[in-house]
Amino acid sequence: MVKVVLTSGTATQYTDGETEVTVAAKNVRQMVTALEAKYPGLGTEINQSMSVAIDGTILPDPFLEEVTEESEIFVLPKIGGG
Amino acid sequence: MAKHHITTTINGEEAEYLCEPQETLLDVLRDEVGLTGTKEGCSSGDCGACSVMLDGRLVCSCLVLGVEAQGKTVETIEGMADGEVLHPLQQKFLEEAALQCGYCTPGVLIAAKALLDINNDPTETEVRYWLAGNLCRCTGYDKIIRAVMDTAADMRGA
Amino acid sequence: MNEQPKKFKWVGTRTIRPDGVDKVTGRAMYGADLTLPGMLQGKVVRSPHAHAKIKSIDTSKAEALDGVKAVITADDMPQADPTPVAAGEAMINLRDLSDNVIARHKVLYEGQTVAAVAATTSDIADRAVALIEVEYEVLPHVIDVLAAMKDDAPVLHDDMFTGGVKPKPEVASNVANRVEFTLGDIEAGFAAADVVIEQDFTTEPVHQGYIEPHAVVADANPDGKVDIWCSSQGHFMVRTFVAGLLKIDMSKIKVTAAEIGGGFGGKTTVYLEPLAVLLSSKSGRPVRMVMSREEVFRASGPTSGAAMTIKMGATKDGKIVACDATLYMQAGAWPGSPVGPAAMTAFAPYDVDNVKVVGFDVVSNRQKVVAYRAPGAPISEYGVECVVDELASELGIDPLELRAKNAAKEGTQAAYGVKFGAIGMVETVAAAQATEHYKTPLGPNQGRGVASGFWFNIGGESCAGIRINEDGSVSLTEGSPDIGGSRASMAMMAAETLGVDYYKVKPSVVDTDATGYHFVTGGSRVTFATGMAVVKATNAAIDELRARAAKIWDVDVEGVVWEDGHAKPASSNVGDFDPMSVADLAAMANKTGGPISGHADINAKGAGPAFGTHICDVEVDPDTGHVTVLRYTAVQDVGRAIHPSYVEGQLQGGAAQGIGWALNEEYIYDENGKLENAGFLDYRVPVASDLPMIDTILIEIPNPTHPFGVRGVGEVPIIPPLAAVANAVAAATGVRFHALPMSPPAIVAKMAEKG
Amino acid sequence: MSGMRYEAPNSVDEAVKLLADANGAARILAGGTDLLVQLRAGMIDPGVVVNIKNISETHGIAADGGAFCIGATVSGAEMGEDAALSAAWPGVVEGAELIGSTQIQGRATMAGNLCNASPAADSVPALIAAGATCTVVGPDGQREVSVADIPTGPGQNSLGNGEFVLNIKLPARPANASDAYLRMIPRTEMDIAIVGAAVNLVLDGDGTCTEACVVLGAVGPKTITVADAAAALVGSKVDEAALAAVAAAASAAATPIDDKRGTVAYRTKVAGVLASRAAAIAAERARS
Repeated sequence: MVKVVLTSGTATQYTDGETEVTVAAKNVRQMVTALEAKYPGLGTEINQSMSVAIDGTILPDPFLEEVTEESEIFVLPKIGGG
Repeated sequence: MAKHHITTTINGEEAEYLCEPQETLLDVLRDEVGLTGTKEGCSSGDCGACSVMLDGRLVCSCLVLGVEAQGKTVETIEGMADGEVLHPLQQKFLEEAALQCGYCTPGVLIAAKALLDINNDPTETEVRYWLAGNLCRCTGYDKIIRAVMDTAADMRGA
Repeated sequence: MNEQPKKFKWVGTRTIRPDGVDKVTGRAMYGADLTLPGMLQGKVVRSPHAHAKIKSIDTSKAEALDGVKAVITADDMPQADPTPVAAGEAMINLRDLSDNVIARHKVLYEGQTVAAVAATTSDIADRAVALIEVEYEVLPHVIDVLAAMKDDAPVLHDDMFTGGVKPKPEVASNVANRVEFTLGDIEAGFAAADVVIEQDFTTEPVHQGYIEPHAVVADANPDGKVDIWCSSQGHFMVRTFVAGLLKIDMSKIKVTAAEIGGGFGGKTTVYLEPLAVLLSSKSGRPVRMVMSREEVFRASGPTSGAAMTIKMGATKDGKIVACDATLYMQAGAWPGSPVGPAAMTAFAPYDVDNVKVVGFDVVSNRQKVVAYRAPGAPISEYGVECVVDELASELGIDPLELRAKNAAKEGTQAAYGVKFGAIGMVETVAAAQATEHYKTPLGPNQGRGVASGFWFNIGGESCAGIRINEDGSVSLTEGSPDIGGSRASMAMMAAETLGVDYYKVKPSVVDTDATGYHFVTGGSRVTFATGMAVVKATNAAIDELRARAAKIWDVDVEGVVWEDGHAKPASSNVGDFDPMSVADLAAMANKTGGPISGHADINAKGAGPAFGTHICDVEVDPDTGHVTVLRYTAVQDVGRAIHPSYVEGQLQGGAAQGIGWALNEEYIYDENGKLENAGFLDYRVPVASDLPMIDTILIEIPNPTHPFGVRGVGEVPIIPPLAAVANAVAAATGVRFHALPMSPPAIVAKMAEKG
Repeated sequence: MSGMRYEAPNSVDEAVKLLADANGAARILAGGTDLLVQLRAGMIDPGVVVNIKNISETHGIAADGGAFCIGATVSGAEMGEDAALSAAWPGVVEGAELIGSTQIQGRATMAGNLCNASPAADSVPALIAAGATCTVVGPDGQREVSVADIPTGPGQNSLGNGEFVLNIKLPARPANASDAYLRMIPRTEMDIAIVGAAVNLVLDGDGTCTEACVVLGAVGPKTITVADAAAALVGSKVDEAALAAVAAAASAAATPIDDKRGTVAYRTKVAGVLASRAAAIAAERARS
């Protein structure tokens, strides 16, 4: 099981305000699928409008990255820049 | 409306063009003469990107009619280097990174040269006020002002 | 000029940029500088109303005018789907983008495009614009962010329901989205605080203010191919949007990046490009479109204005224990203010356990905001850095000391979630404290302010190609438009990696047919991400060079090492061969397998976040309210300065833009929602005589994920100035200003109010 | 926009005829720095633009027994380069030199600034304070007019059909006389004045002010000549009390509006601040 921290309201609207959720996953692809199954809409939201940070590195297009029970996983809004 | 036939001197060479009365010198230089080094930033005299010398005076070419150049001399950025040899200001701007995007650069160089031609020992304040009509949004002006001052110092030393 | 570390030959030196001579001699070709045979001039019909229904558009008179070759309205644009597309800056809804390019049923701001024409001359195009008759039904409008949130405010989109709240609202409103970030227990945090400061702040929208107006030349062929020449922060972004909006295969679109005359985020979207393509396709001729300065101000940019409440609590000994912020940010006519990053960055410079930030993305009848240098961060961090100063004063602690005490460091959990790696916040504060500037006494009516700033920086897609030419010189191709010297830093990194003379490497920013997808030149990413691609491509070329040497020497490739620009035997066991230079190997290339090259196509990860701390001295004329910036120092952790001059230039330029934001830049509307200052005369960007020299201190804490340690540097510098200036003005006058800009009338009014 | 004719007559008579024939549809090109902006912005669409720069009477600065005659096409830069004019009328010259950038200075003229009749025109308050006159030429010959009578309201002037300003004249002045012009702008350059204030004064041998004129710009539809401020100066040594009275009188006389550049309260206050500062500078110049 991996622990996923949802820091923003954009994500927690799908979890009834829950900011920490756990799902079974070995990589981001599985994690997003599992989140969608558990909280319908959340996986789609992550794919469309959010980034995932794993162990401090922000990934705008996460998919195949491995995650483990020790990983620090945060779901964030996408960041651009000027 | 009949176009005016204008004969003028641009960067030391005689030039002729046809222009409509409402066309600005900036329009004419860019569209009729093909000298696109002079840039348009505002067309209202507020940014200085279109600076050229007209009969030895620094002007915004967007505030001069093309027809007014009849019989006058015009100097643009394309005439600043002497063939392969850059003007000391151009060289210093490269060495000191006094440009980022480079869009205001032709106007700044023309204006700076106009200053150094009449005053080779300007104070920082004099350079800043002289160039106040040349907007630069990239550099914060620091390196531009230094490059002009350093060129002046070189010219005095030479 | 001898500050480069010994281990580098080129990195850290001040080379001449490869595009420099073109740019000081007027040869460089920007967006408006291309002329094609038979080219037409395109112009735009814009809405005179802030909010109106389009009842009808009659183009017949314009079409009948001699010299007019094409007229288009929204009917000429394919209907766009409301699908979010990832390009340019974060996610953009294609339908909104389409409406912004050309209005379909309704205009949502003054200056929105409703039609466009192409004619043989500019003058005829202008007359055609005047002949297009648009019938409007004017609707009530709303400009201000707080007014737009009121229950009785005119609603811009009747299908927009606030996202991020549960349950989903039943009534449409101008609040597009709510975001929230929390860390720890905010109530417990404030309960533990000895001092709590809570203040409201506002900022006005400000324009990026690039000197080059938007410009494009489009040439649509009868066979469906489209060539676009334009000035943008990403020609691949232009391709993505044009393909999506006009439903053209990307392979048929070739976009060439003209030199770009500034962008600062403002050229990360399209305005004219789809119109020029449509006009070209309708007329069968190339079309050039160039915005006037007035159009730039009315219809492009700016960044959000905002209203916010910032609350911070600290213990007596100066430990910040709780931070709370509420941000209301203007998105313009469609959703998409940078409220997310504003919320995430607000308290990021500090190591605080309990944080809550709530943000709202609010639409109103003004043009759609677009990225501006660290989008959102200058706004939220302005309020926060003012409150940090107030805390310092309340606690009787030096403001830099308070920042040092609470600075985020490696391992700090940021409020937006992530734990920081190696970062330089502590170092920037320490360097600022150590400056002579910070210790210099001030005179009457003078004040000193400090502020810090944080920005994430980003990575993203970049590609690079290295080709070793027959003579050993090196051609470098990449696709990140060079907005401020990046060709130089790319060539320096290639030269350093390959071990050749920098001036033997010629970098080119090539068109969309000639390289792979690149994310925009934005997010302070190019030296980091495209630089990583360049180093990777160079290493691939080195591997190939080693392989060629191995063939020539008839040894295994493992037996060949690359050192100082030469292939050498790894040890004497390999054999006794003279080192071969790049030129030697290039001369033998045809006999050893053909041309030699290296390529890399990457999605760069691991951009290093960056911090800066600025010091500003001002003098305020108490009678006129005029603020003079006397002295300015910008300190920043830059990771590694590849070309220190251009890094310093980023700090200086960002500081100048921030000073303008703080003091004089703003959008002014009349009661009809019309912009009153659409020009450089009354939209007051700083001029040369407004500023002092801007001293810079570059701190180098290398980013471990980049081969040379690069962090993005372009955006952080615009963040601290707003509060640094505000804190200096507060120190000079004894009055805290809660609204930007602090223009002379605003200063006199506030001082009169305070007596 | 189009259909505009361009004429560059060589004589006053030709110019007058062109202007008169155009019947109000003509615009004069002197420096062109307002005209071209208005053309480009579509604010005006003249049938003919008459360039008066080829008319020799509009050229040069002539000094005659302490008086000066400044041609209508003389630029601010040319005025600044004239040492005698700058010494005698530093306030008039600084007003003209504050119009725009170095680039604008190479083109913009005082006569154009006057006839364009912006309430915020930088060169006008000092001209009026100086008691300047101008020569107006037209179909009925020429007339001498006080510059104060040229602007009649924002963008409006008193010139009749076919008329234009040929030159501006500054009178000879006694010893111990000087002037000053100050304006308030948000930046240090390139802005339109939010408030302008000109002071012209004459001191006697022991430093007592014998004559004064205080004129405000940008705080009303036209310039405002503040008689009470002048009265406060006359008879004084231009000391602190007198300067405070000048400030109070100037603020009291100002009738500004709220607009994008400033508020009523701000302009009213700053009118006083600048008037008193300009008076102090003028007095200092007159003493030295």
